[in-house]
Amino acid sequence: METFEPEIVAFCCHYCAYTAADMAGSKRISYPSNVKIIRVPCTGKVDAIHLMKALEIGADGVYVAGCLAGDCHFKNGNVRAEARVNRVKKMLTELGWEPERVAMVKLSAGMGEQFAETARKFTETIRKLGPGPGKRTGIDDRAAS
Amino acid sequence: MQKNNSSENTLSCDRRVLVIGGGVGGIRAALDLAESRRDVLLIDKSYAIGGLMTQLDRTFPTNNCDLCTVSPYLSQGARERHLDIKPMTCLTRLEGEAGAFSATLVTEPRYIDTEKCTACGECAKHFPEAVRVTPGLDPRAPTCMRYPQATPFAFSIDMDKVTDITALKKICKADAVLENDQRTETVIDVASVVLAVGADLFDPAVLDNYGGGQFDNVVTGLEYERIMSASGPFQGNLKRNSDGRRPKKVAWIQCVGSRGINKGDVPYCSGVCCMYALKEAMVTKERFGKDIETTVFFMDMRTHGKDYELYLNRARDEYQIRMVRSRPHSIVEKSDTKNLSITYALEDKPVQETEEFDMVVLSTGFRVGGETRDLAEKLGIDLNPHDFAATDHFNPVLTSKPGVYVCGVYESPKDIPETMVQASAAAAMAASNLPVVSVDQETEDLFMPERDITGNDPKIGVFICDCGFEIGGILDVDKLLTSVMTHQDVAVAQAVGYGCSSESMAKIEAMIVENQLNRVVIGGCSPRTHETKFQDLLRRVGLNRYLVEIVNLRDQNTWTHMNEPDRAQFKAVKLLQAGIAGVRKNRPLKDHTLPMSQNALVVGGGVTGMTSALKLADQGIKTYIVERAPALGGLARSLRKTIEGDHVADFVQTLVQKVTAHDKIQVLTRSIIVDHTGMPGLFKTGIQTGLRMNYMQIHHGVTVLATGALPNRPAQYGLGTFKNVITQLEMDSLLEDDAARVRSMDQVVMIQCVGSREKGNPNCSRICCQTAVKNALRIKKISPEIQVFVLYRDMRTYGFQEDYYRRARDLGVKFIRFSLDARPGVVETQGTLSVYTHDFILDSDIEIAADLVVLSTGLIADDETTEDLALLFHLPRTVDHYFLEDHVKLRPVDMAQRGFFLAGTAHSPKTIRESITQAQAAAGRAQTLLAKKEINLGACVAKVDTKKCASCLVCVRACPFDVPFINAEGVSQIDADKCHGCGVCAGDCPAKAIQLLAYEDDQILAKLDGLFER
Amino acid sequence: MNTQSRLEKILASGELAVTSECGPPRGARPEKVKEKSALLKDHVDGINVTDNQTAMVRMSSFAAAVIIKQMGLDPIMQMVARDRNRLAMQSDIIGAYAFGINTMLCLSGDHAKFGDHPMAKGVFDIDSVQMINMVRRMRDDETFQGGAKIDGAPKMFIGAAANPFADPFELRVMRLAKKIKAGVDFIQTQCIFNLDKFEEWMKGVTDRGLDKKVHILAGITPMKSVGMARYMKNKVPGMDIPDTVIKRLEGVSKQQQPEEGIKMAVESIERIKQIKGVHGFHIMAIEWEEKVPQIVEQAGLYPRPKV
Amino acid sequence: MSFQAKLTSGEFVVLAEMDTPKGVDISDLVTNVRYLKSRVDAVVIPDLDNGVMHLGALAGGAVMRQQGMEPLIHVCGRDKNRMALQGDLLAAHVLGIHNLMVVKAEDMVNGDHPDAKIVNDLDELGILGMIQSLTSGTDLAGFELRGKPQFMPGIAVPPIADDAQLAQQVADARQKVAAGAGYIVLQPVFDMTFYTQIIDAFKPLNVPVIPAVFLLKNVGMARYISINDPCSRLSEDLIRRIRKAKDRDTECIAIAGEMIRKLADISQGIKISALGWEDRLPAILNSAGL
Amino acid sequence: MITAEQKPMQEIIQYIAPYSKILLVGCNECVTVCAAGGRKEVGLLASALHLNHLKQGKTIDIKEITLERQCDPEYVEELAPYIDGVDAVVSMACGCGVQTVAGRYKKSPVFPAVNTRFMGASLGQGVWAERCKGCGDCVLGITGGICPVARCSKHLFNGPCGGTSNGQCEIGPETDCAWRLIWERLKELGMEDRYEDLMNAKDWRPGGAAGPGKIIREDLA
Repeated sequence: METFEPEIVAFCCHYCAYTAADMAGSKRISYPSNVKIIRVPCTGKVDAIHLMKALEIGADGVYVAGCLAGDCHFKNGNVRAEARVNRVKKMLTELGWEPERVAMVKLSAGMGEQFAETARKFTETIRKLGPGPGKRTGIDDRAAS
Repeated sequence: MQKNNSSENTLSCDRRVLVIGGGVGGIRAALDLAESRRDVLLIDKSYAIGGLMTQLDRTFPTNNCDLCTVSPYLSQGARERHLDIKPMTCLTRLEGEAGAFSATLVTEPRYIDTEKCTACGECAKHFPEAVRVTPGLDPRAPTCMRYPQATPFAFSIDMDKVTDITALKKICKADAVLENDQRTETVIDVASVVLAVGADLFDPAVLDNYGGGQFDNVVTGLEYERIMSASGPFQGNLKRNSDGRRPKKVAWIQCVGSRGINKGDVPYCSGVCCMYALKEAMVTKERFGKDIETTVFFMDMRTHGKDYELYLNRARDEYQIRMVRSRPHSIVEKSDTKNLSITYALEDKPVQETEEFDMVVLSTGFRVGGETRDLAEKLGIDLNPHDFAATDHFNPVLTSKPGVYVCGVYESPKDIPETMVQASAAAAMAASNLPVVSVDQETEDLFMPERDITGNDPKIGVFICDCGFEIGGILDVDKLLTSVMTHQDVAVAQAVGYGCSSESMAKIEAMIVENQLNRVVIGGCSPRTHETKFQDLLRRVGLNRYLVEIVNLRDQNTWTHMNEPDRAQFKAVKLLQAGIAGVRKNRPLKDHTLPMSQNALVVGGGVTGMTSALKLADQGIKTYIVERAPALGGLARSLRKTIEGDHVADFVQTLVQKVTAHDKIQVLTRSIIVDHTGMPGLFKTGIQTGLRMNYMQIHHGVTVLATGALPNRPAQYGLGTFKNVITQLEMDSLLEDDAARVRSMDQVVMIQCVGSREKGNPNCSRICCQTAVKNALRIKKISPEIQVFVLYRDMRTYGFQEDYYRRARDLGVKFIRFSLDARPGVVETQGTLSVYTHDFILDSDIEIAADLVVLSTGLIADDETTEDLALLFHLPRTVDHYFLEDHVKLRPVDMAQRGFFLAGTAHSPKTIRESITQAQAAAGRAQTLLAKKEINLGACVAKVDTKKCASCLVCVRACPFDVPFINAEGVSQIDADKCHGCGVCAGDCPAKAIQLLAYEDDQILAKLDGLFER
Repeated sequence: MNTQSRLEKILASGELAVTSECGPPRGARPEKVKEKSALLKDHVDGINVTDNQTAMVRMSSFAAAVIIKQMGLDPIMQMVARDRNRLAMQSDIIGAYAFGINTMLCLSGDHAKFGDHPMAKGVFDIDSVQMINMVRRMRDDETFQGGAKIDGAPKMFIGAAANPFADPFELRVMRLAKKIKAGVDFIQTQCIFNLDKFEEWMKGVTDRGLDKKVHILAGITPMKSVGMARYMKNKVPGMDIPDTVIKRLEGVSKQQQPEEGIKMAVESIERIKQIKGVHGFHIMAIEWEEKVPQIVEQAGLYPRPKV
Repeated sequence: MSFQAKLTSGEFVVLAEMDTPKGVDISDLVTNVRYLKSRVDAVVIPDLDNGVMHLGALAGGAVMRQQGMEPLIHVCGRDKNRMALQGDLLAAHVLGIHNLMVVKAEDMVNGDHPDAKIVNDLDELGILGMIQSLTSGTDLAGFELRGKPQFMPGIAVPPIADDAQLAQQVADARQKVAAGAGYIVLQPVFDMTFYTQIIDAFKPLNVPVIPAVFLLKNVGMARYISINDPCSRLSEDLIRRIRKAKDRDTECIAIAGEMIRKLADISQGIKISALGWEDRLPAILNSAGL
Repeated sequence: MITAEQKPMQEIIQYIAPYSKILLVGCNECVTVCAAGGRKEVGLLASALHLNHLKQGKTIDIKEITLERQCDPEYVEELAPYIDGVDAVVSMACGCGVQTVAGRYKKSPVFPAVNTRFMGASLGQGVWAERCKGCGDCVLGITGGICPVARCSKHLFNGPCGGTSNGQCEIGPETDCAWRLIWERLKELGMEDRYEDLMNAKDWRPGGAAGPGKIIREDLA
């Protein structure tokens, strides 16, 4: 079997996690290239539907990375994001998908190392879970139809 | 007189500042002034500004690419309205006095009209010998421009080497060659002068023992930087000069030409070499192979900057860089291999060792050049014994001549953050000779009117920066472009080299106009640092600034996946697809603005806070000082004398009087900050003041944090237990108050690094070595008979402090090194103290009877206070609880949260002198913000589609800032000037009636689509 | 005298009345009803037959009451508002009366949530106060609740429950007043453990002269064990068990706890006898009917007067 | 029931302190007091408290009346002579302000007008005497008043450091009670054991003793008080508790609530100050279960 | 407002199992406000159904529309252009909406995706509580504005049963005893004496006991 390379989307808030990702870069800390970042001003902007759609169209895993608890630039966006991630986890469970495919992580702007570590761990988790919804079958048929 | 590229009309202005020297310091000073709307003329003897930093490869401690870091500043310099740049210009005479100088400037002919030159490079291609391309110090220059982000962005001609002027003129399509260009002399009126001329680097060829300039494989630190640099002679490959092989074993020799007493040596410490050697060694391992052996030969490892000790630990522990405490005697070149053998002696071994290396880097330091000495003479400023500018002891940017200020290395050897601090300080001081500027004089930036693109189909231009090696070295940019071109709506896809250089920017602008593009994708570095730059580019060509999407190909791709180029390539394709899909959905947006509060809040009423407040108040800014103690003065109140011998109390007293008397300063002592709201330019801070904690609120536009640090007092070495174990701070008082008691002593032992550079507080406290030397000298002054022992780990008397260190040794102060695994011990038996330690030179344990043991305990951060304020203000801190500035290298005074500035020991331990400088800098930086009439809130605000709104109140309840409300029409209303742009409401709206502009759902979903497009 | 109820007669005579109760079996075994009732036979003036107590399905109170009646004893038929609408209630009432059942108790009923049919719909067409009023009108006005005349009205002696301990306490006397207003004849209270509070309530009752309008039978439950006490304290809604009760039971060995419980019940009766306005006792020995005679005897309430 | 009636009938009273604005914008004052309606018995309006100039207590009290809230205003002799004081008190009565607290005013040194002239025509005993005189129908010069004002005067006791000071303050207060003070308000103390001792020491004076609680806002403020106001006996443990709390704001309110609950058990009332954060008074009341 | 919550995912999946083209219809009224069936939930459910089908290795075609109100035929008419192209309709409206859609488009099977729970009021973000049973004969005027029908577990009209502890209902500590609330409110209003008025047995006809209710306003109809 050909080795499975998961595709992972990370929604990162501008103030903390995205900066942490840049920090990982400037420190040349490597992490799996599977992780691709979409920048948002605050994780409070990330809607449950964004996570679901990402899975639907081909992501094998999605995570939301915001500021540390209590440190959100916008007071509590990270808390709301976490609640939405939990809702998506519940929906996935109901649908028979692994809830581990979505996650919430919290980082401060200075945590380049931890950003990389999170990316590594999450990628490993998804690698073990195997291909996600969008990868199973059908996606090409749908595109064609 | 030949008129060419100077703008004569602005030269007549007499309210301006002349900045001499276009290195990072000069640029920073000039930009600070220009941003606070003072007219500035920046002159540089070279044909492009940038100075030394542009030639470095990476900077410590972040190991960022230097050019990338500095280039935004260079090109910003070219954009500023209040700033003129005159390259190839020197000052020949300065007359008059502060506020009304008359400066005579001479500009050498460039023979190129900078307005016309497009820097196409045709001239350099055809007449390489006649077109100036040499970068000065380094013969192994890049082949085209000195560096690709040169400012001004134009070539220059060496007319002596031109053989056929007609042919040269013909080759220039822009008709920019000025055959008859002449040396011009201009006399201008200036109010003040900022000297930012820097210093030269020592040329090791004058030394006969290291083979500098003689052996192929012995290079200076700067040459090594050039070799590693992507824009260097080997395109970023590490090679030996002799045979082009990659070295396997590289050595660095520290203090070459510095801290010496031999021929050609200078006695002072250059302050930066330890860090740059560590950096070069780390980057070598990181980029060219972990198997390369790196060895640093040093005397004292001087990593005294903020968090630099952690860098040292990383170099040693993570990168396995070998450190040998020894100053090698000589280097011998092997004639066959051109390898180098180094002979050195170890501290504890009597016999010398010899070891062979492939390459040796000489860490050479700063020297004042002859030209600079001439300039000083013309300016009429005094020099110190080392030919650097002599400066005020409490105010290092003041030269002996009023109205002339100095910053950077020319003041004393220093690294970039300190240069940046001084530059801002010098700018702030220089501005004090100018009339106060009122915000009402502000006029709008002039950009061309925006093109209406409604109804137009997307026409996307994709531009990819190779950023030298950083991106292009890992990705196949051509392949990327081919893949990009297959996407719908992409009209242009181009590689643009260093995208942020003015050359490339001009190219992009031209292509946008030529192809009538209405959307732009830039593949380059992080939007966090470069988005504004490219947004401005769009504005220049009449496009709304929200029509650009920055794809982070560097920080989040090539830098992190450098070992997997194939996968980085794949990821780059995906990221670009996402960018293209996203930009297609971008719409023109309007920015929102609010009026700016013109007050300043200074937290902390120590020397730093008072200095900042005075500078601000002098500029007409209403300034509040909030201090928790009953009186102003801070930690300086417990200091008696500086190393220079000045009385601190007098200085503090004068400062307090000035502050108290100033009618623009409101002092709030016994005051505690308890709440904080608002945004940069419109802050509101709640304060409890007085013993009974009366509550009041202050409105302010900016905040300066000057909360200071605490004297450390760890219970080590019997401090607090043995009566005669005291701290240096107590010693300072004892020396002033009880000379008789000191005189009665026979032996005094000082112990360094108490509570610093070890577990729990890993950083260096920076001030203790000079304090110990200061107090040792004072003891010796009271009685030369007293034996003084200083037990140290590394003596960090950086810069000119080295003079005092040397004097102490000359006077017989005994410096004995110890290491952490063999700490000294202090015991008391029947009232007498003994200190035990291991002497490395004698290689035996020794005991010293001491009348007094003085501990250098340094400073620690005020954790409780910085934590409290960090929570209130949402500010980041370092792991050891100091405030964390926005950029450790280039923005040491600004905080990540706009509108907050940092100064003094709240930033990191530093001397009074250094704190004062940073205080001035903070005031200067604050003014750049206050100079604006309005705050731009950006366009990223929530917008309600009233047709979809179900008036459910979810947004009203969800908003962390209580902005949405249900209006008279019965639908949700979100006022753009109140919205903070977090998007929480948009994420929660059950009717999907709210969109966060610039991050709309269809933009995010489009990006997802782009990522998974096949 | 309104009815033929033995209980009414006892109360009218001014004697202290004693009632007890019998939970019908969860199955069609009449002998179980008989066994339990036989234990109480000579010691009580009426036997309450619970109606799907604690929202668990049991033999209907109507049927069980008939069995008891057929044994020659005096059942008090309980009826809850939870399971029947007003039609069902009235038909059962006239049915019961037809079998000679002349005493009944009107209750709201425990909520179905904690019973064995938590998914059942609670009817609650009318509440207990309205039920009292309905039964009174059936008896006195000889009309159905809907207004139609009854041919052969059921002459029921009407009882209701009162919980002096539930919140809000200040409403408890008023609620009693309301039931009196609706036409209640006698009241059986919730099990009394907090005697101070009961006294306080009774004071409120007598202050308003309510004791003259209704017969109050104090509820007495013997504790079988400290476990039971704790369970009732923590789990049974509306129950007020002071810590002293638990402490006292804890103070004796496990084997002695039942005896101690009975002792406490007897002591309570003795004390309550002193309270003005109390006309009798309702002894609820939950699944412990065999002990009722002992309590009655020890409390000096035996023998029962003949009426 | 009015504050006065509650006090005299021995019921528990809740006082909230609210500062008037420095300026004439009373919107915050009005908004904040709305949330206190039916939750506190009277709102305490200090007069030029801490030596900081703001809107006078007389007007502040009148605003409270307008909002349907019972006012209690400070009276002190620092800024006014007996003429002004008497005139203001008559005005107070007319404006419906009948509750007074006679206080010893803060030193001006820490205020915002340190150069102002200090009057000190009457001391606290003098003021109490003046109030007695007015309520009995004559002014201090002996002239008869046309209509007698009615007041319920109380006193504020200064901070107490130790047992000796406690004894002294009790003695002082006894004099003031004799001079007509109808209740005693104490300064906040964070050590409940010592506070209990203080409260008990005042109880023999046979007038209601009202301890006070104020809201700590953050670690910085707690630290400041622990260092600079030893009488408040703020412990290191308390500072640590705030520092360790996940949500420091909520913790600070919880601390105030706990103290109020403890004090409510041993005294006849409570005075709560939020020191500028009056919008959090309802949260404090909630936390205290009031 | 009518409150509803989404049905268990598997139930919805069962309904639509036989179909491959679905019209998913939201409603911008009550169910939007209670976050059960607005535009956002429509999107989420659509996505969830896609994910489910991807699990089976199938695809499904879902068209999403959110109507202003599903209980008004005029709005429901907006579905007409799409109805022929789909195999089934899934409605995220309350029962009224589902029936209006089902009544209009008789050829298409219409399935509910939410369970209509009760008429409730919002207690704060994301919390709704039952407040009205629609009994057709409002007694709030005499019960201090607190409904004994909707808020008392036993619909008692004459005061609290004996199961109240600590002011909470016997069904659990998260439910306030309605009669405790009524009593407190009456006290606040100074109407304590009202409590002892006997409330007669209720006439349940207006609230549905007389068969499906209907309101006709002659002046408007």
